[in-house]
Parts: sequence; structure tokens; C-alpha cells
Amino acid sequence: MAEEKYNLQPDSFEPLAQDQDQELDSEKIAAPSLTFSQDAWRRLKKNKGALISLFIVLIMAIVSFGSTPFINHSELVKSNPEYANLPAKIPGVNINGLNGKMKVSGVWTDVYKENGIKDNVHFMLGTDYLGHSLAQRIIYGTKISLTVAIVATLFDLLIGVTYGIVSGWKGGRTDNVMQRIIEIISSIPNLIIVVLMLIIFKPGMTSIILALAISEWTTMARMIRAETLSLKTEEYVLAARTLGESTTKIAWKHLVPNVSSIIIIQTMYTIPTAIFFEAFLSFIGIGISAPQTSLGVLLNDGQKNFQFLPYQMWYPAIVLVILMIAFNLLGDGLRDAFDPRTRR
Amino acid sequence: MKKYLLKRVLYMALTLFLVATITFFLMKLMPGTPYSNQEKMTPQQIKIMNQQYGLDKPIWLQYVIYIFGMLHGDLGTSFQFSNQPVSYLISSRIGASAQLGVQAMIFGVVLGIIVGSVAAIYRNTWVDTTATVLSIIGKSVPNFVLAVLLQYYISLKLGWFPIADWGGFSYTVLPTIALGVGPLAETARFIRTGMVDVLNSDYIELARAKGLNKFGIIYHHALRNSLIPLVTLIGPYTVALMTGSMVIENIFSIPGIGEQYVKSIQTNDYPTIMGVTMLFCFGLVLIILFTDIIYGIIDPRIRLTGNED
Amino acid sequence: MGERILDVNNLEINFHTYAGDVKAIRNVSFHLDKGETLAIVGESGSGKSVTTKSLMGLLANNAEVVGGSIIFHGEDILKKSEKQMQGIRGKDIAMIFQDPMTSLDPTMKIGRQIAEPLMKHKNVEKKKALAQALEILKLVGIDNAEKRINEYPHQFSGGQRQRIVIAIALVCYPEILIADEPTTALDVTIQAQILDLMKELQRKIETSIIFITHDLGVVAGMANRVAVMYAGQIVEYGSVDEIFYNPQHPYTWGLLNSMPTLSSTDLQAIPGTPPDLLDPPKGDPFAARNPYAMKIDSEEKPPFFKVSETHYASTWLLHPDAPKITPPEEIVRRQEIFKKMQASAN
Amino acid sequence: MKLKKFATAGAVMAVSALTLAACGSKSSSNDSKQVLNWDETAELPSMDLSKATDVVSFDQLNNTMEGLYRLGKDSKVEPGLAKKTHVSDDGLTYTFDLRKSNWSNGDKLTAKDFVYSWQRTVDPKTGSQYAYLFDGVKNANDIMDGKKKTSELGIKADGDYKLTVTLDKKIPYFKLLMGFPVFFPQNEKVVKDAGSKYGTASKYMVYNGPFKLTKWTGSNLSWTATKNNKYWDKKNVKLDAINFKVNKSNSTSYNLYKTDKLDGTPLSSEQAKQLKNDKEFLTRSAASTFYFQYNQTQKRFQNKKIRQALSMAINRKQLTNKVLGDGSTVSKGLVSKGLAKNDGKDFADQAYVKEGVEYNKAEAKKLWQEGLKEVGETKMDINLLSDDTDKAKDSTEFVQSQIESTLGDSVNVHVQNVPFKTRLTRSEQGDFDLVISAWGADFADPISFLDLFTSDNSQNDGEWKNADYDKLIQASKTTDAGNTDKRWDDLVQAEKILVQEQGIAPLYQQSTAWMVKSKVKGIIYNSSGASYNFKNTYIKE
Repeated sequence: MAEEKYNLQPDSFEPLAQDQDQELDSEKIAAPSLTFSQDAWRRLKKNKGALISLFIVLIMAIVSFGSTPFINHSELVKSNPEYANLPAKIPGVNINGLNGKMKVSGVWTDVYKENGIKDNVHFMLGTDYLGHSLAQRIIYGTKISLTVAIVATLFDLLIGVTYGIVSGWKGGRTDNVMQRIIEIISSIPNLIIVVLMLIIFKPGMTSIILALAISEWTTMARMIRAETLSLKTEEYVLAARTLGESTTKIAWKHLVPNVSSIIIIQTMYTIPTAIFFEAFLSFIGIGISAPQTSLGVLLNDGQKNFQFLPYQMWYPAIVLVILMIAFNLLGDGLRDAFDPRTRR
Repeated sequence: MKKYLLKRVLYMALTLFLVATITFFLMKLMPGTPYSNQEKMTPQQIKIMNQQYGLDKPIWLQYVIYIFGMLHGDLGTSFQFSNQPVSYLISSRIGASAQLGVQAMIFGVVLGIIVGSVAAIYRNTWVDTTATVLSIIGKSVPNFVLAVLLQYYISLKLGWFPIADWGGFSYTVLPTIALGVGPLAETARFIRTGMVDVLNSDYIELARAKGLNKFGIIYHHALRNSLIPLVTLIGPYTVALMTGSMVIENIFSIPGIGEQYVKSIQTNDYPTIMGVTMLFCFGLVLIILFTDIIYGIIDPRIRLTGNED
Repeated sequence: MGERILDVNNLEINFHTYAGDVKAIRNVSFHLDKGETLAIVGESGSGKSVTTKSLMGLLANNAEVVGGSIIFHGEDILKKSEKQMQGIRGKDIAMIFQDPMTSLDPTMKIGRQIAEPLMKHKNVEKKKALAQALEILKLVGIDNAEKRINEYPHQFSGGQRQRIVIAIALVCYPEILIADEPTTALDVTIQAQILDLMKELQRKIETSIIFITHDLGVVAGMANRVAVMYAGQIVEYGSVDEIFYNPQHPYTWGLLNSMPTLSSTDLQAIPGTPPDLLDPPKGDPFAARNPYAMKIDSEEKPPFFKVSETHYASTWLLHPDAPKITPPEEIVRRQEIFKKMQASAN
Repeated sequence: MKLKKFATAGAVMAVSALTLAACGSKSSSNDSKQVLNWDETAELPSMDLSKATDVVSFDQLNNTMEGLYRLGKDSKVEPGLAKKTHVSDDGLTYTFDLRKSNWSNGDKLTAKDFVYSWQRTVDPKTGSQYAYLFDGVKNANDIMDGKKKTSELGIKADGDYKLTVTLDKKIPYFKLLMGFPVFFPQNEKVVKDAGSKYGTASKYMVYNGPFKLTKWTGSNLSWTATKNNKYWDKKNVKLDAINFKVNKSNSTSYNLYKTDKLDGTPLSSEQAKQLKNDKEFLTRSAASTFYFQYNQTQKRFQNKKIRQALSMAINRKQLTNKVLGDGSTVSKGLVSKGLAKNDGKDFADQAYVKEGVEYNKAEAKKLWQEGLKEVGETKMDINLLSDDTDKAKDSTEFVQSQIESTLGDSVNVHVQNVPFKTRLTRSEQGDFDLVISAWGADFADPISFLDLFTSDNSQNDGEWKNADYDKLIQASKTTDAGNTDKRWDDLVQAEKILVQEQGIAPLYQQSTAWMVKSKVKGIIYNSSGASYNFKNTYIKE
């Protein structure tokens, strides 16, 4: 190799000072150490889509549940048929479609004027067939949809997680029998379980929640079981067992925290499924009953009049789709955050 | 293999038997008789009718008769359609549903594979983002909303396809799309994730090291490996299609099973509800068995237990 | 040795990451002669695999070759298109991967996997390719090859799978075989078998081997020459004897020190961790871990100092002005052996 | 008939289109094929006239079969197979001279076909749910009860073309009944050959009416009625074919209508509201009334003031105009308007009791509070039972809203929308507080409605009991049966009592809104019984 010009100083070949040496030698770890959930949160924060989704879900939840004192039973049953089927009219906005005008047989017509409605009456998203404010209905419907989905999912969790942990933990014969039971249950289309239950019970929120919970828990149970099986052989669990901790305590202290990521992710995917299912049930006519409403009911009402009152379907559809997308993205984000391997 | 099959078929039979039993007794709990005008009929008429429908017998005997009848393919007589055996109602309508289901499945899966693969191959580019967003939207729009939109915009406004009714391929296009978009979105997401994993695997690296071109790698190695797990989704898809058919057939006036099921729910036609329930269950159980076998055949790593050859 | 078939000059490779450019390979040069085995040794992350992947044109998407050339048969591989590279990969330059458990396509019969390069490069039809695959399968020592050629990877043990991977690499009789830690994932007993197999095959099909390992112990029996890599750079290279018995670079000392030998009982690890290549130190990258570090080490990158015709090392310790230091005990012992060897050779 | 599907139950008559029909139709037919594309909202479940129970079946039977008479415009009796009718002085024996005619398979249609058909229907083994209409025909009830043989039914064939019917008691509306499909003839040979398959598909059927069915497989969603060339009056049948299509979604059928795939489609409430100014829009008012039944086995509903308050709380006008919007009108009473007239006076007008059906918020509140005190309650939870159709859901939602907002916090209404048959079963079992029931007349006589609320009638689900009412109904059937005016008065008085006492609370008379292409002329439409008659329908571009 060619000797190049180097800036050699007389003291260049002095040994490095010990402290300097020490400093160079020390391992530099840039990031502070994080717990598992902190780490997941950090990763989630990097995923913009998921973060926005989380934000949207929170906003929707806050708005819809926060509306409870304002949109109560007596508000819901109030009908104003004289205000029926008005399009959106937002004060100060003069865009066709949002200013009280609607296309009636191809011509933009001021529906408010036509129906002789006073100028100071505004409905942000228009009204439905009984003159309810559609905005109010959508907010309330979102609340009901979310309630149905969340409560159903919680039941789902309760059954699924318990079943999965018991099955995986006990193993052997118990596991075998429990797995066969799951196999049989999941061979019955869940729709059929739901429909049969709704035929028998009075239609309404409780029945839908129960029906959903009963038909949806098997996936959760399966995943939890698989995870429990692998956790069971982990050293810290073995250690806890040898130390003579009770099974319930082990399950609570070691298993549940470790399956929590699966639970959270699965929850994020179950909620939209439940919302969807509720919408579907409303379509075939066994959904939520009046005066309550849900996104599904609104959509179903809306689609019947799509030719004439397209906004009655579009608005709830947009809300539903945004909610679904948010939950899906959030679910994806959480999955990636909890399990960085899947992130590409 | 034989032993495995036998075991599976036994479980299948057990499942169906349980479902039949549960459904039967649930239906017996329900109010209502086959006669909508019962109040106007004389006791004698009702007695004779009950005899004809076998409703005069004790419930356990009715149950036994039902189960045995079912073994012979006899699902009883519809309450809603006088003198029509449920099996006939089902057989006369299953064709349309099956065709629609198969078409939607093919449409969804094939297109889903293409979209998913493209997204995986061009991952983290705009192609991938677009595909991902589209498939999430596809998953998020209820199929009945989609059906209404398609019917209104594609058929009524553009006149490209018939609005409703059944007969000829053109009638199936929109219902197929409406039904197939769910599976499409699901497949695309599934394939993308799977393919990304596969593309990052060592054996793809080895394939590249062999000097294979991109097409050869995707076709011979990546696709095959990411497709195999897709088989497990066929079961859930079947369920989704069954569910979907109920609303889609309704909107497009298609004489199918799903439409029949909704109708029988609305008219308390219990024999038909039971019949279709059993059919759905049977279909699903069969599909699950079928996919398990297929899975064993196409994935060399899985060998069905008891395989001697 | 024979003619020179590969010449790597001043190779520089960066990885673009969200945090910035990782300078994975910095100014790496080496060459390969026909029939010889060159071992590249270094810790994980030192850039061995990246170097070899650049030879194959298999760098990841976010990698960029910023400088240098790889001359193969008088042409610069780096300038070749993907299409041209496909013609070279597997045919002229083949590669054996680290983990035989995951390198084989689980859903394809192994016969087909072996035959694939033949069909691709030699336009051999499937039947004939499979026949040749069978031959090579026998060659790598798979028993009952006729039957097993139709089996799937999961039906083979780890050692057998690595034999199959080797078969795939050799089926086109490549000029260069790159073996990327081919024995790391295997049991020690199997390791020896595989190494023997490689030596034997090298003799049979006259291929050159670039042998990548972090395990100096493996190198002794395999390689003709050794290059030691550290932090994306080659810090010392020379013949096997020179590296083993007359090492000059403190890092090589460290490596040798941490290797079990018959005579030494206590193994010494090299303290510290390699530097962050996002922002490599200005001077000698090893300085931070070097007990013999001098002031200049933190300021200037050392040039290669020639030890012999074939032996170079990049450390300021070899500078004439550098103070004389005493290497670790083990190294002194080795250097004494080296002196004896040289004496007897003369 | 119990109203199964709000949309399809009959109606009085098409306002615009059909006036031309009966008269000058000859000039109309042009060269193009006369094909009508018509929407049905439900499958055709049976073509066995002994077993049919629903409007779709009756409509199809009415157009493919024919009895002694045919019901024309305004339920006027038009000639059918009876060429001449002779009624005995006591009104208990009818002798019909039949015209020569054939079945669609070429068989001769004789008086025996009537005998066979009637006997088959009343035979308890057949399980006819409409056999009760034979009540009054000699021995019919005993035969249905299994006490007498079918051959003892009061119908005899005298040769091929003479038919004698004997009655147990006078039936003032007997001729109207003969226009209802249950009384049509059946071809014994065909019935026996087909066995249990009779009436389950077009291939197992023969017809003697203006049209014959093809392409009906028993469960499909489209079928065709083609002109029957063996029909005796075929020269007056203009249409070559009617294509029926079942569409369960109103928006689908409207889309089809817009693209000319359908010539007529029923509309949902919302569609009707939007299209009410369209020139092809029309409403068809049915002889069917929707009303509250109070469960009067419960003490609280035995209180008249409670019942009145609930009834007065409902703004029926808003319900019909703004909520239903399909042309339905506020009921004047139980018997629908336009069903029956005497001396040019409509029954509904004569029996009108204003306070029984009016909306009076203040009075409702007052009565409610008084009623609450009387029954000793402070707050009521009321389950409102109804069907699960769209219109029923809209109505119940509105009714709930009206009751709660008018009567205030002291009432809570819970809506229960259930399938039709479930609603019937629960009504029958008394498993309800308040139910919205509907009844459509089987034939154009007030008794078809008023019969329901006698104390022992099984349709009287609320179990309202009133001795005077029972007496008046009884008188109309017995002592006053022969005296048209007296009978009329009895019935008017009965209804007044019913509404005054709020045995039930009539809500509205149902209408169906339709879009029918203006080129379609001459559809005959009746508010009761089998409503559609396409015999004289034609297309004029």
C-alpha cells in the first residue's frame, strides 16, 4: 500500500489516555430501555395511519357517547313529520346539496322552501322519514353500533380468553374435548346461530349482543389456546409452577399479560366485524328496534330511498366506512406494533 | 389417510346431528303453526291438518321422524308454500346461489391474489399503498350498500348490466362483484402479508442466487408458498358468501337460497328455516373438510395423520 | 496460484435507512485466484455478507454501491444489468446460504430445486436436468438419492439439507462458490462433514471458494488466504499461516485470543461492540476497543502496512514511529511458532 | 282476509287508467305484441284454489280461473260461467245454467267440476284455510267438522250444465262470493293425477280463465301468464302475455320500472312521497283497515278512558299523509270507505263516530289522567306489537312517538315488530298490550269486517265484549237477513257501538301507491277479495 501523507504529530503514537479510552469503550445505547407496551406504543406512534385512526375512533367514541345527555329517549321518540326528508342545510354554506337544495327529478330544488319551512330551521345533515335530524340519528346510531360491538366483543373476550386459557393450560383430554366442541361450533355458520337466536328472543340490542358474543368467540379461544400452549413451556411459567403458585394466579399474572397483545389486536378486528354484522341483521330486518337506531338501521333505511334521497344512505355509509377503516388500520397498526416481525 | 377421513366424516355427522337437534327443538319452542287462518278453521280441520303435518305426535317422535326423514333427504313440507317439499324448494334454488357463490369466490380470490401479489412485489411504493387502502375500503363497505350503488350507477345510470333478475351471464356480473369484493379485499390483504414474508425468506434469496428471473421466482416459489395458506380462508369465505347471498339475492331479485332463507325467516316457515340451516351447515362442514384435505395435498409439510403411502 | 478471476477494488456500499446512510462497506479490496479458497473472517455485522451479496448482485433494495468495482473476467459486475446478472448468478458465481433449514423452498421437490439452475442456464430439458440433479445429489453424498430426489425439504435433516444446498450451488459447476457461513447452523459433527465435502468437491470441480465465517477455527483447514474484516473494512489479510501465526492487527489478535486452542485454557473476549456505521469514527474504527490504541488511532485512519508480499495489515502499530508493544501472550506464542516455521522453510 | 303484505293487499280501483277499460276497448289493440310486465312482491306459493291463503295466489287464480261470476269494476258482478241464475223465493236455492266451456287442456268444463271443487274445499282432509267462506252453504260447517260426508254438501250437478246450490241460511252477498277463487271449479282428473303436486307448478295445472300460467316452477321469482285460447270469452282478452316478476326490494322494482322492464310497480312510502306528483303515480285504496286492539283481559285496558286517550293521542292525518304517504286515508270507522253502499250512501259515512277516530291532544291528556286515577296507576309501560314490514315499522315508530309526546312521562311505549305469523300467534294467545292489526274484506260487505268483534269470535284478540253489538250482528244474519235496509241499519248501529266504546281504535284505511305506465289501460282493481283482474287489460302506446 502506498504510504500517503498523514498528518503525523510527534505525540501521535502516545497511548490514548485511559479515561478517553474508557469513554470510547463504553457501550453507547442510544435509546433508554422500554417496557414491552412502551415499546409498542413507540412503534404505534410511528405509524401515522394507525395514529390518525386511533384519533378518529376516540373522537367518534367521545362524540357519540358524550351525546348521551343530549340525545335521550324522549328526544329520540319525538317525531316531526312536517320536517320529513329534508336535505342538509348548513347555515352560511351555499353549496348545492348542503344548502337545503336537492335534485328532484334532475332539478336542484329548495326543499325547505317547497315544504314551507321557516328560514331559521337548519338540519346539518338533513332529516329522515319522520323528521328526525339525521345528524342526531347518526351520532346516536354510532353510539349504539359501538355499544353493540364493544359489549359483544367484551363477552367474546371473556368467553374466548377463559376458554382458550383453560383449554391450553389443562391440555390432554380436556383440551381435546374442548377443541372438538370448538370445531363443531365453528362448523355452524355464525349467521345461523344469530338468526336462530333472534327468532327466538325478542329482537333488540340485548339479543344482538348475546347472539354476536355466542357466535364469535371461537376465533379468540383458538388463538389464546395456541398462545397458552406455547407459553406453558416458557421457563418463567415453569418456574412459577415449580414454586407452587396456584394455577389461577399463574394464569392471571403470567398468561393474561402475555396474551394481551393478541387480545387487543383481535379486539380491534372483532369490533368492526360486529358492527358489520349488526348492520347486516338490520338489513334482513332483525336488528335494533325503534326508537333506537344504529348505523345499520340507518343504512338500511337509506338504501331503500337511494334513488330519491341519496344523502340518507351516503351520510351513515360514510360514517360507517370511516369507522371501519379506522378500526382496521388501528388493528393493523397494533399488530405491527406488538409484533415487529410482521412489519415490512 | 383413510383413518383420518373416517374420523373427520364422523365429526361431520356429529356436528350436523347436533345442529339438527338444536334447530329442531328451537323451532318447536317457537309460536305458530303452518296455518295462518287457524281461527277460521274447524277443530276437525285442524286435527286432520296436524295429522298431515305430523304435528299430532309427541315432540320426541316428531324429532325422530324428522331425523330419519333427513337421512333420506326429506326435510318436510314448507309452511309457506303449500305442498312444496322443502327439499324441492332448496334444489330448485340452489343452482343460482351456487353459481353466484362460485363466481364471487373466483372473482374475489383471483383478483385478490393479483392485487395482493402486486402490492407485495412493489411493497412500500404507491402501488402498495393504493392496493392496501382499496382493500381496506373494500372490507369496510357493507355489501348491500355496494349492491345498491352498483345497481344505481352501473345499471340504471350507465346501463351496462341488467338491473335485476336472473338469466344469462350478464345478470350475474353485478351481484358477483357485490358479493366478491369482501373476499377480494380479504384475499389481497392476506396474500400481501404472506407474500412479503415469503419474499423475505431465505429460499427466495436462494432462488435469486440461482439466477432465476423475477417472474420465475414469483411464479415458481413465492406464489405457491403464499397461496397455500389461502386455502384455510375458503371456509370463512363460504360463510361470508352465504351471509352475503341473503341480501344480494334480495336486491338483485335472484331466485337463490339466501333469499329463500330471509323469506322463510320473515314468514316463520320453520321447516324451510331448518332445511336451509341444515344445508348451510352441511355445505360449510363439507367445505372445511374439503379444504383440510386440499391443504394436506398441496402443502407437503402437512401430512394427514395415518398416511401410509 | 492460478490466474486471477475476481478483483474487488475499493468497494463502497451504503444502506439507506430512515436514520440515515449506513456505510456498510468502506473501501474494501481483495482478489480471488482460480482454485483457491479465500476466507473472510469477522464478527457479525462486519460487512462480510454484504460484500458477498454485492458479488452476486443480490444487495437489498436500500443498498447502494457508492464506489469501487468488481472485476470478473475483465468486466465490472457492478455495471451489469439485472438481466445480465441473472445469467451469471448460479452459473458462474453460486452461493451457499447460512441456514439450510430455511434456504429450501418447502413446497418444491428437492430434485426440481436442484435442477432449476440447469434448466435456467444450460437450457437443459426437465428430464435431463433431473438426471443431472440425481448425479450431483449422489455426489454430495445423499444416500438413496433415486428415491429421495422426489422428497420435500422437510423430510431431510439439517446436514442433508445443507448438502442439497451445496448441490444446488454446484450443479452448474460455477467458477466461484460463495459459502456464507455454511456450517454455523449445523451440529459440530456435521460441520466437519460438510467442510470435508466442500474441500472434496472443490478438488473435483475446480472451483474457487469465498468462505465467509466468523469462526477462525473453521478457516485453518479450509482456506488458502484469509481476510479479516472489521466495521465494513478489511483490516488485515494474508495467507492462512500468516494470519494464524503472525497476525499484526490487534483485532486479529482479539479474534485468535477468543478462539479455543489445545494449549490455552482461558478464552478472552474482545471488549466492547463494533462502532455504529451510521457515523463511523474518524480514525481507526477499532480504536475504541483496542487496548493498544494510540492518539493517532482516534484521528487518522491507518493505511495498509505491508508485512510480507502476501500479508498486509491496517494498523498504526506497524508504523515505524509507533512504540514497540508486547502483544498478548498467546499471540507471542504463535509468532514464535511462525518464526520456527519460516526458519525451517528456509 | 288477514293482511299479509301491506303492499299487495287489494285496492278499490285504478283512478286514471281503468275507466276506459270496460267500454271501448276494441279499437285499442295495435299490431305490436300485447305484453304486460308486472311486479309482484312475493312468490306465488300455491295455485291450488282450495289451499291458497295469500293475495298473490288469489290474484293469479282470479286471472287464470273463472267461477260462476267475475268481479268487474267496483266489485260489480259480471258474467262468468253462469249463463243464467235462478234464485228461489226463500233465497235458499240457487240454480245456475252454465255456459259451454273448456279447460285449457281441452276437457269439457261441467257442473261436476264445481261440485268436485266445492266438496274438495270443505273436506277437512284438504285443509283449506278459506273453507269458512262456505259457512251458510248447506251442511258445509258439519262437513268441515267431520260430522257429515262431503257428498252431503248443498251443491248438486243436474246434467252437465245445470248446477244447484242449497243454503242453510240466506247469504245476502252470495253472488259476490261466487267471484272469489275458493268457489271456482276444479278439474277432478287433473287434481287426482297430480296428487300432492297439484297446484305446485304450472305443469300440474289446468285453467279455465283468461290466462294460463307458464314457467312457474313453484318457487321461482318470475312466471308468465299467457292468453288462454280455450277461454270462452277469449275475444275480449287483449293481452298476449303477462310477465310477473318478483322483486322484494322496492328500489329494485322501481329501477326496473324506470328502465321499462316493468309496467307497474308498487312504491314504498318514501318513494310514494317523492313521486306523488308524477303523472303515472296512482294510489289504490284497499278495503282494509288498520286498527288498535287493546288487550282487554288486562284491567287497565278495560277502562274506556285509557283506550280513548290512546286513540286520541294519534294524529292520524299526519300518519297517513306524512308517514305513510301512499294514499292511505284516515279511517272513519272499521268498515272501509267504498266497500258497500245502500241507497247511494256509503257505509263508512253512515257509521262515522267522530270522537272514536279523531285526534284531540287536550282531551287525550285529560282522559289519560282520569283513566290513570280510575285504574289506580301512575305510569304505564305498554308493549306495542306489530308486523315487521317497513310500513309497519314506520307506523309503530310514529305511534310510539305520538303517544309518548302527547301523554307525557306517564307512559312508556315499547315497540315490538315481529314477523306476520308471529304477530298473529301472539295476538291470538293474548301475548300483547296493544297491537296494530289489519283486516281486509274478503268480499264487499260490511259483515266481512263486523263479524270479527262479536264476543266469541276468535279474531277478537282484545276480547272486547258487548252484548248489544252481538245482538245486532246476530239479527243481521237471522231475522233481518232478508231485509236489506234493516240489515244495513243493524250493521251501522253495531259499528257505531264498536267505535264509540273503543272496542278497537281504527287508524287508517290502507292504500297502495303504484307507478303504472300510462300505456297500460283497463286494469280492473277491486278493494276486496282477489283484487286484480287483467282480463280486459291492454297496452296502448
